[in-house]
Amino acid sequence: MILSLHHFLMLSAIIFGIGIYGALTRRNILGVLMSIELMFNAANINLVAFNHFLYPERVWGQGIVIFVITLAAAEAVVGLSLVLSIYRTIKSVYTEKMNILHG
Amino acid sequence: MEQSLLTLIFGVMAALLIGLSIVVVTSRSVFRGAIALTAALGVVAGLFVLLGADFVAASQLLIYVGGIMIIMLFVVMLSQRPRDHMDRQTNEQWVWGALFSLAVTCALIVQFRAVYRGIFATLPPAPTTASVGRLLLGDMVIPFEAVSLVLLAALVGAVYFGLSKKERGR
Amino acid sequence: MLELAPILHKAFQSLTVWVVAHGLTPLAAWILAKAIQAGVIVLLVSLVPIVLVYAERKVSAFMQARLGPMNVGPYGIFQTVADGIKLIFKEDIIPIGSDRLVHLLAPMVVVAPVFVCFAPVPFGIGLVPIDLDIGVLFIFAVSGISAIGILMAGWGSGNKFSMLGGLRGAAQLVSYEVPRVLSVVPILMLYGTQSLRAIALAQEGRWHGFLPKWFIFYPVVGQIAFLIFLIAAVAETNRTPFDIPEAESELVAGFHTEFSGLKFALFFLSEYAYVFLASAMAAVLFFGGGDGFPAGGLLPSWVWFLGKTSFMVFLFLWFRWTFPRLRVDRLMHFCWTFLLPWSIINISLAGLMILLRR
Amino acid sequence: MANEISVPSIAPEVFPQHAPDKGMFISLGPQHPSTHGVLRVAITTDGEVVTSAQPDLGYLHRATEKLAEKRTYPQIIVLTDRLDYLAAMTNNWSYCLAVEKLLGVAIPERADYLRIIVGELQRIASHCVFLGTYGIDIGAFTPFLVAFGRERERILDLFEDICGARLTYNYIRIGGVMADAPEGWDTKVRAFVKEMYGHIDEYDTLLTYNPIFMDRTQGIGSMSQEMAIAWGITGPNLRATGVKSDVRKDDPYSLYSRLHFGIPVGKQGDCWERYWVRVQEMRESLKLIEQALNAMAPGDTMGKIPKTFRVPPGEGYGHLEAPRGDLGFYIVSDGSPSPYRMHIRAPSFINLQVLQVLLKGWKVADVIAILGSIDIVLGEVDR
Repeated sequence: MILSLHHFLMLSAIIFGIGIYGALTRRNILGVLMSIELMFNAANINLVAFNHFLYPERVWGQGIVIFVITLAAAEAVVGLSLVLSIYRTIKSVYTEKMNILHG
Repeated sequence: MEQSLLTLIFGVMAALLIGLSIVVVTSRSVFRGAIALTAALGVVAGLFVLLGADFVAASQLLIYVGGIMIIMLFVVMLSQRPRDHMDRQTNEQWVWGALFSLAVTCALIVQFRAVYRGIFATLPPAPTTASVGRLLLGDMVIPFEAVSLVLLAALVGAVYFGLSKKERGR
Repeated sequence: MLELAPILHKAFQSLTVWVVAHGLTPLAAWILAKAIQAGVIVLLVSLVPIVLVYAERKVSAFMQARLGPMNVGPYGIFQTVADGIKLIFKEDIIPIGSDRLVHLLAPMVVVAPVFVCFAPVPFGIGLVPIDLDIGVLFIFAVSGISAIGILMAGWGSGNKFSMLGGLRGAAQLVSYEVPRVLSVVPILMLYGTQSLRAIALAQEGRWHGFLPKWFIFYPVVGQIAFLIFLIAAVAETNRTPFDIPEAESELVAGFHTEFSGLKFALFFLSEYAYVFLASAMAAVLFFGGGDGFPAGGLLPSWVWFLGKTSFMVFLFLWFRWTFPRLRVDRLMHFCWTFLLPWSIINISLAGLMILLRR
Repeated sequence: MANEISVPSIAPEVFPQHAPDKGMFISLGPQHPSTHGVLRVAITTDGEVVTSAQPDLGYLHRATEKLAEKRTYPQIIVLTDRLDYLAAMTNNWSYCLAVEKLLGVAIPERADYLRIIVGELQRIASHCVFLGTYGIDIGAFTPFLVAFGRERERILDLFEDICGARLTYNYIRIGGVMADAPEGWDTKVRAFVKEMYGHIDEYDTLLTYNPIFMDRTQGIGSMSQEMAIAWGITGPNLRATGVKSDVRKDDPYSLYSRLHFGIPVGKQGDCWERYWVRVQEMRESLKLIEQALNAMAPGDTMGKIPKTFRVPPGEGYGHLEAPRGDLGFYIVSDGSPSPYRMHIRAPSFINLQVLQVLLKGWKVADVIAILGSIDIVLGEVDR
């Protein structure tokens, strides 16, 4: 068996599905954030795989992945500082407790 | 021989990645989940190497594993106590969530199998650092600058949210 | 004059011949050769700490008006071996309140990346295990994984001192990673490559027939980069004056308080292996790797490389036994308000230099 | 939960229940590398900032004061050796001062000079230990082995020559000293004093003016004069706040009124000044030793004291400037061979009290710096 594009795509689909499951069902807001990271990575695998198999002479896919990683970093930093801020106010990291709009 | 070796490596990495991802979304201890996610991101970096994207793989390790995940673990450590994993970690809609994600996965797989079946690599993997660099500062220079602005905004925002109320007043 | 590269090349050729004669492909021979190289590196990196610990003890002893280990073997040279044996036979303690799996995995996560980091390091001319195109970035990326291990150790021990140590350690590693990477950027800009082998090769030659073209002798840019790299590297290895995560007098032993026996030995090994790695990187990036000075031909390149690395290791030891410890907030302050701006200024200077040269 | 330790309700301030809204609770000690013995400090922190600190004592309690009631007066000197084990000479001396006051005996001049010499040597040795351990607290390991392993050893050698012991001397006796200095001892001391000036300069380069050290200690743990006096602080800790107070000047005992020496004082009483005052004191002590050596004439070293004696009923208080402050012995005699009651005013014990207010608002790393700069010896704190 020789590796082809759809192997990678299937893997990324599975990871994406797991990520959706986590994002929908985790009670802990950190778990939700981590699931979102999983979904980002599924997309990244797709981008690099398309780049490698369909347009190997150019690197646009990889360039976009760099952007995704950078934005994920920005997202994580802001998200996590929000989580800490919320944790300080309501002393909990569970999403169902986060039902007030002001701290 | 070389091809089957690569397939074997891919198989191992795929199994690892799926297993680690399941740990991420099901583990009772958030810290263990975060560790599993870190390992999963490392495996993704391995997949990037397999796909000939060496620079991206190194960036993945440097930024994701060495940066984002450390901050993530940091927050986990600040907001949890070691005994918190006694709590239930999924909410009551987990059945619907599982069904929905299964549906999405199946749809994606069916679609991918239909459209992208049997496409093989035409060029062997080659070092990409130089070309990625040219791309980022050439064709993609505007998004590149935009992203740097986003990062700055994120930095300011993170510092603001990180301050306690008392310090914000000052 | 005993260059190892030609010998190894011949050995590899005969290995290929032998493997192909047994009905296997050249790829199998290549894999076999790389496996042997990996084994040699793992062995070397595991043994180097033994030497370094002995060196540290002796150097510190001479700095402190005492003798150091003298009893086990002549001049105590087997003291570290004896200590290693002692550590192996010590009881392995897992605290009650700990997260057992994380506690078990932490030392491995800390130590495993070090071995991988040595893959692209040229141990002399032609002595590169794997000449990676992204060599420098690879080392930074992989060595960053160790911070995860430190956090795991801090969390998994179920101890407040460990937790504080782990948090401090991770914060410090992440912060100092930034100036450490940025301090190397001028080198990558000037030589236009990330491969450590190519960087070492590019530093061969002499200015005015005398001064070696090592990066550290580049006016201004080289010295600033070296200083920032050195400071950040000391911080990355968690040694005094930056040993906040394991600050003995404050946090008992920080993140490895609760580790005993072989697990503790692994932490110890990783610390010294990182010292060796940082020294080897400095030798390659700033001192021309295997390039000999003043007389290149007298000694083989790997001896030059090891000599420069030893000099850097000595600098590390010297730092440790001379300075008090910084306070944790001052440490961060120093990193973000001094090292980071200067490394960015240094990058601009390097850019200016390249522009002027055109 | 099964693994939680049941919390005694006797002393809630040193065993606070874990309360997340009160921040993190850290039990610093009793087994901790920087508590200089077996002190426990119960610290509550908000992040890294200390919100409350409570020293918890008694781990080294040996009931010295009670034991003294069952021993004859000369036997008690041995007990005093074990109080501040880094400065046993001054402990002996202070106790003997109290008993001598009760007895009303005169001390031969040579014995007094010998007491001053060993007392000041003891001060230097004690400050050497402080300097070294304080360096370790701050993270500098080398000064410890220089001050502790080199200079202090020399002083202990001198003590060994004069009394045969290196840590618990039992040298200063009621009415004088145990024995005269051996032949050539004073030349050895002179040589040491001459060398020591240079060594103290070396400490200055190693630690005192090291930028990182100054950064860690300057402006940290400042104490005002009022606060220091209110808490009864004595010794270098008080002088660092700028109060020119020294028992050797205020209430001269022995022959200190004949000797000339300065009292180094600080300005703001921070950690660095507490440290600096001690380094300066070492220089003053060297001057004192030189003067005493020059003034010392041959003669008796023991007053006219019988082998066994009864102390007349009454009360006696003797105090002196020990390395850690004003060390006093209060003795009540009922005329029997052993005291009715003995109380020790231990400077470490009293200086330690201020920690509960001094530590508040500083970072955990500063706790170590402040604790070290107060310079306590647990043998004296717990007695």
